Amino acid sequence: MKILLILPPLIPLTAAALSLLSWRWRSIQRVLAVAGTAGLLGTALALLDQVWRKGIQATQVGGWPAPFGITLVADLFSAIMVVLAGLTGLAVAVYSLASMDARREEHGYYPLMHTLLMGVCGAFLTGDLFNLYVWFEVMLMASFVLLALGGERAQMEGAIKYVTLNLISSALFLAAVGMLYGAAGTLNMADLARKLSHVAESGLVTTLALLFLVAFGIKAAVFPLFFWLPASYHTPPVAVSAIFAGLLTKVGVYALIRVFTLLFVQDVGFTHTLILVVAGLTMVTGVLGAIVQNEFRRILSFHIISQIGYMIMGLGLFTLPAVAGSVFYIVHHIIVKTNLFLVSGVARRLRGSYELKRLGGLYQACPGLSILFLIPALSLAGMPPLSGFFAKLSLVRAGLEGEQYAIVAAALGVSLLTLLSMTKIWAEAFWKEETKREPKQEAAIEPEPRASWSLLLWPIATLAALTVAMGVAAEPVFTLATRAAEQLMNPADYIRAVLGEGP
Amino acid sequence: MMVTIAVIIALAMLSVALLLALVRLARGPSLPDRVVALDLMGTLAVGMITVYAMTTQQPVFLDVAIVLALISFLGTVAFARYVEKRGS
Amino acid sequence: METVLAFVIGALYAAGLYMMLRRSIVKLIIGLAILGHAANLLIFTASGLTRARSPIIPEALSRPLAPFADPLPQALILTAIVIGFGVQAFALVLIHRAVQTGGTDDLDKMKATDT
Amino acid sequence: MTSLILSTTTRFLLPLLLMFSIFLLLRGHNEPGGGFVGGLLAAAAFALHAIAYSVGATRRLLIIDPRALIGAGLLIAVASGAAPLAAGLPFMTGQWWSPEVPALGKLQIGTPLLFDTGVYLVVLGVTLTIILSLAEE
Amino acid sequence: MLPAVLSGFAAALVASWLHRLERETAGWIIALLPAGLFLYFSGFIEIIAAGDTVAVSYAWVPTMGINLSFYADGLSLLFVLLISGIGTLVLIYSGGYLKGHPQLGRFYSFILIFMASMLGLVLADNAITLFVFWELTSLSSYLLIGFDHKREGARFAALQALLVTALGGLALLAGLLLLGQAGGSLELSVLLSRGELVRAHPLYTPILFLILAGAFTKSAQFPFHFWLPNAMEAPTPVSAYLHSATMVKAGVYLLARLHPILGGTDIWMYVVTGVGAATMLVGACLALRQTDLKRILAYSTVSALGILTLFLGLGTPAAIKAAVVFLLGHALYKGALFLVAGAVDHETGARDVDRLGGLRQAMPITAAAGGLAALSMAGLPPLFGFIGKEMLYEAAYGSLGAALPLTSAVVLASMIFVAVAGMTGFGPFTGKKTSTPKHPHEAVMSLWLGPMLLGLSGLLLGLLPASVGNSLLSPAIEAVSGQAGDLELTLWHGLNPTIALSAVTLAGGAGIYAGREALRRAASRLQMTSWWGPARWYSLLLDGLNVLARGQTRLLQSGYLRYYLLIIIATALGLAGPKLASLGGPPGLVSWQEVRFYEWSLAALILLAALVAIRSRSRLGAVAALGVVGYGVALVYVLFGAPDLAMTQFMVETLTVILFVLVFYHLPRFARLSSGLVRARDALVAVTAGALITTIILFSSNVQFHPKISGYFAEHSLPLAHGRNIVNVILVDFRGLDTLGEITVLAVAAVGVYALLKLRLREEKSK
Amino acid sequence: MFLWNILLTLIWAGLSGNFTFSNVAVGFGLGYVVLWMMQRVLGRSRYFAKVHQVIRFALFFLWELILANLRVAHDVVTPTHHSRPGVIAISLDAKTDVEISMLANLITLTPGTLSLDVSADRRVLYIHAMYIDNDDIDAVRRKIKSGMERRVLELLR
Amino acid sequence: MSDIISGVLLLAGATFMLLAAVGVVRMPDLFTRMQTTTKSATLGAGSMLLAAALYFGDLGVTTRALAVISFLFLTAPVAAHMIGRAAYFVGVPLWKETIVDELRGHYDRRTHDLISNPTMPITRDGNTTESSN
Ligand code: NA
Ligand code: NA
Repeated sequence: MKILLILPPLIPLTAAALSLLSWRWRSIQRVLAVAGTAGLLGTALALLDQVWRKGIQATQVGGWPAPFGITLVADLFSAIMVVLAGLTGLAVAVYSLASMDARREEHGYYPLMHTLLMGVCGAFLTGDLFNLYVWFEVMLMASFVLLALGGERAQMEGAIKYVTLNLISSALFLAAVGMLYGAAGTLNMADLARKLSHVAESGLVTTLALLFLVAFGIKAAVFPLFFWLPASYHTPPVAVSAIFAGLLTKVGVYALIRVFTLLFVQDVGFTHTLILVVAGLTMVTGVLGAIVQNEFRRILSFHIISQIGYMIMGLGLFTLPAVAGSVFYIVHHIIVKTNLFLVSGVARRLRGSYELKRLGGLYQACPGLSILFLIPALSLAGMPPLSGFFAKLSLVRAGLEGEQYAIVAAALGVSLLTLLSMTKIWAEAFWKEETKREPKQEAAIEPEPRASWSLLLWPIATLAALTVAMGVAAEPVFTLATRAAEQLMNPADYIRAVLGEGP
Repeated sequence: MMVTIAVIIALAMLSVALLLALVRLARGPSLPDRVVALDLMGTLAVGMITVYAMTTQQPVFLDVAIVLALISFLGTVAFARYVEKRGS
Repeated sequence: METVLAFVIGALYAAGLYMMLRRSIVKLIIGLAILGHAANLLIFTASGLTRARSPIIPEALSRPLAPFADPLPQALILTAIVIGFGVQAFALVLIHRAVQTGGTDDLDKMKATDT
Repeated sequence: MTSLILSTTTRFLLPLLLMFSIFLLLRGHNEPGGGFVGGLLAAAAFALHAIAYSVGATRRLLIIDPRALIGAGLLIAVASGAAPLAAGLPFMTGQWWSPEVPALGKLQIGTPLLFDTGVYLVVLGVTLTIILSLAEE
Repeated sequence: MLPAVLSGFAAALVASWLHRLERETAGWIIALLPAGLFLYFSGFIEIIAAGDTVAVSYAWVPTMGINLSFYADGLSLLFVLLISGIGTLVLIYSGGYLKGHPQLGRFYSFILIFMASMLGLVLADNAITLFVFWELTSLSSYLLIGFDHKREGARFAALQALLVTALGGLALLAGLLLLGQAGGSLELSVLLSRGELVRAHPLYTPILFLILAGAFTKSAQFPFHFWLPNAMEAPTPVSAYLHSATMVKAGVYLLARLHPILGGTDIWMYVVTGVGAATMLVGACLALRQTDLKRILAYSTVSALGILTLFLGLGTPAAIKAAVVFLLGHALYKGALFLVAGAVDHETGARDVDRLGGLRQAMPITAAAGGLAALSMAGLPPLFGFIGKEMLYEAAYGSLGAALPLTSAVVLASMIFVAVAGMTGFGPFTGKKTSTPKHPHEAVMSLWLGPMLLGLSGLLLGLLPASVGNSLLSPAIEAVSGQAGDLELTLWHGLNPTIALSAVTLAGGAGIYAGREALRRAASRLQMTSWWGPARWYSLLLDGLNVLARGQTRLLQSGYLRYYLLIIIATALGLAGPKLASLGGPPGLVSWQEVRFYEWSLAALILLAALVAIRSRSRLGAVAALGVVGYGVALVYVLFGAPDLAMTQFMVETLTVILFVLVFYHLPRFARLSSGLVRARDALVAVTAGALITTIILFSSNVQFHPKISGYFAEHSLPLAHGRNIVNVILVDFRGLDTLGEITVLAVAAVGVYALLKLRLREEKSK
Repeated sequence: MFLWNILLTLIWAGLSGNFTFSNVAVGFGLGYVVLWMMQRVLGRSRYFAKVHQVIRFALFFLWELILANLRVAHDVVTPTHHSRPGVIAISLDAKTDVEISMLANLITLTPGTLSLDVSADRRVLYIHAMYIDNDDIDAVRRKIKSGMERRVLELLR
Repeated sequence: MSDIISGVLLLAGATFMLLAAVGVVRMPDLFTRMQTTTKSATLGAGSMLLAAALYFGDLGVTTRALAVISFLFLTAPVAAHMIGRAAYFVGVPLWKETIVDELRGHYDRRTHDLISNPTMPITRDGNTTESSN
């Protein structure tokens, strides 16, 4: 069933094309939004199941043999990421039905969301370095537009920084791909891995590796390349923020993990130690940034950065348990961070603002929502027995085993500060008494029908349930992450799946 | 033989011409001056490509010249339209 | 020629980056465009240059006469050019709207969303 | 604001340019050209029309909303890639037919050409959407 | 055993609903759960007294070595019975104390979660499982301290408690993980037999310090003690349950639990004893300065926790015995006193000891309960507190080396305990009746039942110490000391030095009680101490953190795009530059003669055009120059055999220029905004970056590790893909997927342009 | 008739199996001659008259083009400027869009003159002339009217 | 033979193009610059393409060359007209030695319409042409 490999980018693309054709009919687009993302999730689960049972899957697009055509590959890591894309997509699509304004729906919101998912899935599945660039661009372009859709001033300012810095990253990525092709004569990642593994000029390769590090580092928002993220993530409608927060930066992380486990493993002592240092600095600067903020989504945005640090910490440690920890952390983070943004949207709908100053009284008014906030928030801070705890635990443990005490200290300290941040939101938005609303704010709150509330809350509740489940039943997820890490740490399987036994 | 020499001379002349046109483009002073220079450069490029196609025996490059001729006209017209619109 | 182009590309990078470091949003976008050219030229150069011989199979032959220019980087650059065109178009309209809503083209005055 | 000279010339140039753009599309597989360049040239032709007359006139000339062209082009591209899936082949595997056409001899028609047509339509739709909506500003 | 541990969590889910159903009696009904648990675990006494343990284990995350394993020995059982027993009383008490509170249902849930976590903590065999429950107690404690969440004070205190305990918790996690590494297992039951191995491990000292950090913060040891008194913001049942009887003792439990593994070394002794002693004295002295009933009790609790730590640090058999006995005694009387204080507060609306007095008529039962507890705290026979105190003296006196200072310190603390007992258990009920905000009545049964039972059990155990001595305490002591021993608890040891010390204590305590106001005045002149106290450090630290965070964020996330760009460029340069430099000079430059003259002029054209674009004062001039750059690049493509590229480049360049023109029509003119210095700096950075790129190309253009794959395309383009233009064949066939992505990008760009131009929400709103 | 000619050309090239430029040109020429001789059979056609007109016009135009180019060249390469430029209005006899446009374009292509614009009522063409010899504006006007305009109208009407 | 002709055509074309470039730099005002570029460059490109057509002697090439030539001759004057009209409209100055400007004041600034007034052509300094003669 190799078709499963192409469907994840293809289903969203078809949904996008059909949505474009039904530009005028919002209801069709809304149906397509849910159907498309649900189809994606279903396909992704089937793919994961297949990879789990049969090992790494690869298909040659166009039937041209690797390394000449473009290969789509799904190892467990890829398959997991695609599932997460489907999950996030579906959750956000349902949430959007109730939260997106009609004007944005009329101006391409749903096709854009589909293309975003298409780009993300393509990036996760491709086995070709230049094709990865293309998927990155698909995703970026969709994100540019989603970010700017609506044309409000804050959106514009955020988008300019987002667009500029991401384009710098793309230009760098492109240049690095070009030079790598010039040197190694191939673009297929498995082929590159094979060829780079016996290369004398490792200095040049390491230099190129550093360029990739910077390019993907920008996309992943690591220190000191993250500026675009806090400048923009809080500006678009919350559904957009949510899918950005959950998925986008993780594509950068995915790329980092992919190339620094498959391609650039010649000088691990240098490159991966560097990554480790970056990881620590990313954690710390991100969380410090969050402490300063007083707006729901800005706090969450800075925390994304901080948690990117955890995700690449495992890569920097570069041991099997560490990489498994990274994979686990990514899974956890995507679900939790998406959810927190979705909750922030509900809070804003109830109180008309994202400013903590103006929020309040939610604990008394909506105990259910409070629990739905607490679960992801505490999970983010690494509180047991939620998903975040096990994610943090596996990384910390790997760090201790690798005797990298500084990064462990940073990881633990940062999780305390994360807790501080989350309790800040909790105390201000939930515990604190409701503040007197200004009349202007009042106007911003639109009365909502009941059905729309359930569309808002179902995705949140589902994601929260997953967060709990991933903690209480961490074993299956952890086994999955470990198997994924095994595949990542032993690229031979990957190479064999793509190129066959070969020379 | 004749062509070989002519091609070299032509390439040299065109190279100089391109640089001269750039001088006007840089100097202006008015926007239409720059547009004229750009338009000229387009035509010069058409010539250059033609010559190059001859020297390399690769007529496929003529297609490039065609496309350039077609499109550079459009650029000039658009520019001119802009100049006029802004002037009002 | 690789050597000459290496310097040209470096200079284009420098020019593009310098433009992007200006406060004017208009210069920013011009810088971006220059950077795009530089990146494309870089791929072209890095994978080796072949004078004049295009990778087109002449009539009556079944494969091009060697030496011919490497078609793969050409295809890559073509893709990159097209993508760059889309991005450029969007970015242009974006700055247009940004200037419209913000009332200024000074990037230093567009920092309300950061702090 | 319109110019008599320009609009008169455009009346001649437009069909010429469109013809040439289709020419570029069709022979792109064997010589320089292809869907992208062809689509751009067609769009440029319509852009010229918009400059010579007005955006409204061009929209009337087009009949179809350029945005629909984008969707249609994407669908054609996807469909041409997905067709081999039905035969159990990988996505985008080229399928070729060589029908005998009188006077022209054996023609090679394949899904890659269909794909290129999709590209043509998308590029045309995209460029027109961009240029026309900008010109309307 | 697992259902028993987890039952609390399940009950928490329904508690809220139950409360809604049965407002009046919910507390009583819910209390049936801990009562049942108490009975259930009482059933273990026999087994454990016989020297056995009860253990169950379920795989949780076996890949990480985490099991849901529980293990009941003497030590756990003692704690379990305290937790479930006092839990029962506290739940009943809460029903009365918070009667009518709108969020009482949630309160029950939180208390149940806490109870279950505490049970899990003390029963856990797996270190990570222990940690999970450990954190859950911190968390439920946060929710309980902040129960009165509309008050800023409550929120502040809750956060403080959480941060301090979570800080320790993180250290503990690292410590436990390292302990697991050192000992080769995460199961405590396994580790208990590997103490030698762990103590000899090179990481022993860090492990010890990390674990101690966890224990000390949780058990409010100096200098982390400050959160506990502030936590008195919580409703009184919480204070009684968490902050005296159970949670704060979790740290002590941990010390006791790990004593066989980590204890017995010099460093253990010095650190644990030292901290314990300091906490004991500081807590005791600070208790005297307070006038608020609950705060007095809180500081005395700090002091008592210090005592426990101190004796666990000593680690002698006598010390461990004393600690265990004192622990039970303290739990009973301190729980009772807190509940009494709550009842008094509830009935009178006042908690200031200076404003309370003569309540014995109005609240006789409460007074009796308070009196019993106070007597036990003061260490008077025949109450259980007396036995505990005697054993402390004995152990201190018998400790080698530091008998005198240690004994005098303990005596001093005990004296203050006597005074505190007077202030909290007698003062409010005796003397002249004072006026209070509310008119006092005897509390309802739910409010006096708990303290009464606790007070009575103190009396009962004092009279019949053997009833718990052999069955319960002795196995606990064995568990802590790691060796079998017998415990003979008797009320009366005969006349010996400790009795004398008791007498001295009582006399001194009475003296202090009498002179408490003078002492308080004297202490308030020493305000300095509070200024220098750790609470101050806490706020300084938080402020410092905020300042640091603000500074860092202002610096990095400045809002200036050009600084972002500068930093990114600098990063790339800083990373790749040195690496490249370390490779030496670029390998042999291609000879310049190879370059044809028109190629030179083309290069010059591109460069000059770029320069014009930079220097141009006119926007459209720059755009025109940009167009020339693009045309120049296209010509390069022509020269090197790329007609498709050139064609596309010409086309795109022209269309781009048109787009620029269309957009620039609406934009303001160029203005020179930066100073010359800034421009010079930017130029320097830009040129350096350009130089880097040039160098990399020079390096890589001579390097070719492997033959390129493009030969395949040339070979198969015509026969298999039916196309002569290989570039086009690659685009639509060999690498068609790239093109599919590419046209998607275009489509999205068009949607974006359209939407940006047509959708203007702000303007629509203003209309 | 033009189509006939094309068809004949194609037949010629097809028969000879040679599609080089010279062969096709030969084919076209032959076809033209054949058709011209067959005039009596096929009936008189404006085609031949037009073709002759076009050829004459093209020769005239080329001549003008080269002459004026040389003049400009002279001006460009010599250090002093010889030009006496001016913007001149020329009343039009040309009426239709095509006539006016063609005239204007040809004027532009002839060096020394450059069409600037046509008035909204299509009665006047404004041109920029580079060499108004002896400052005689009317001479320039006359030259254009009797030269270019007359021939264009002849060709198109 | 055809080699020689195409060689000559090539050189002539290149010369015209160079002339155009020199002209665009040297000529005193925009309009005179346009005078040189529009025709010299077009003529130059035309003769070069013709040279190529002769040189390759292939129908495809010739057709293409002729197509470009006709296209160039068709569009170059239109482009020049568009620039010239725009330049005049926005007031790009004429060379100081321009002797007459009969277009002056005939543009409607708002609608961009050009008013004809052939009976009263106006010179640049506002006098009628008759009086300036
Ligand atoms: Na190379
Ligand atoms: Na690009």
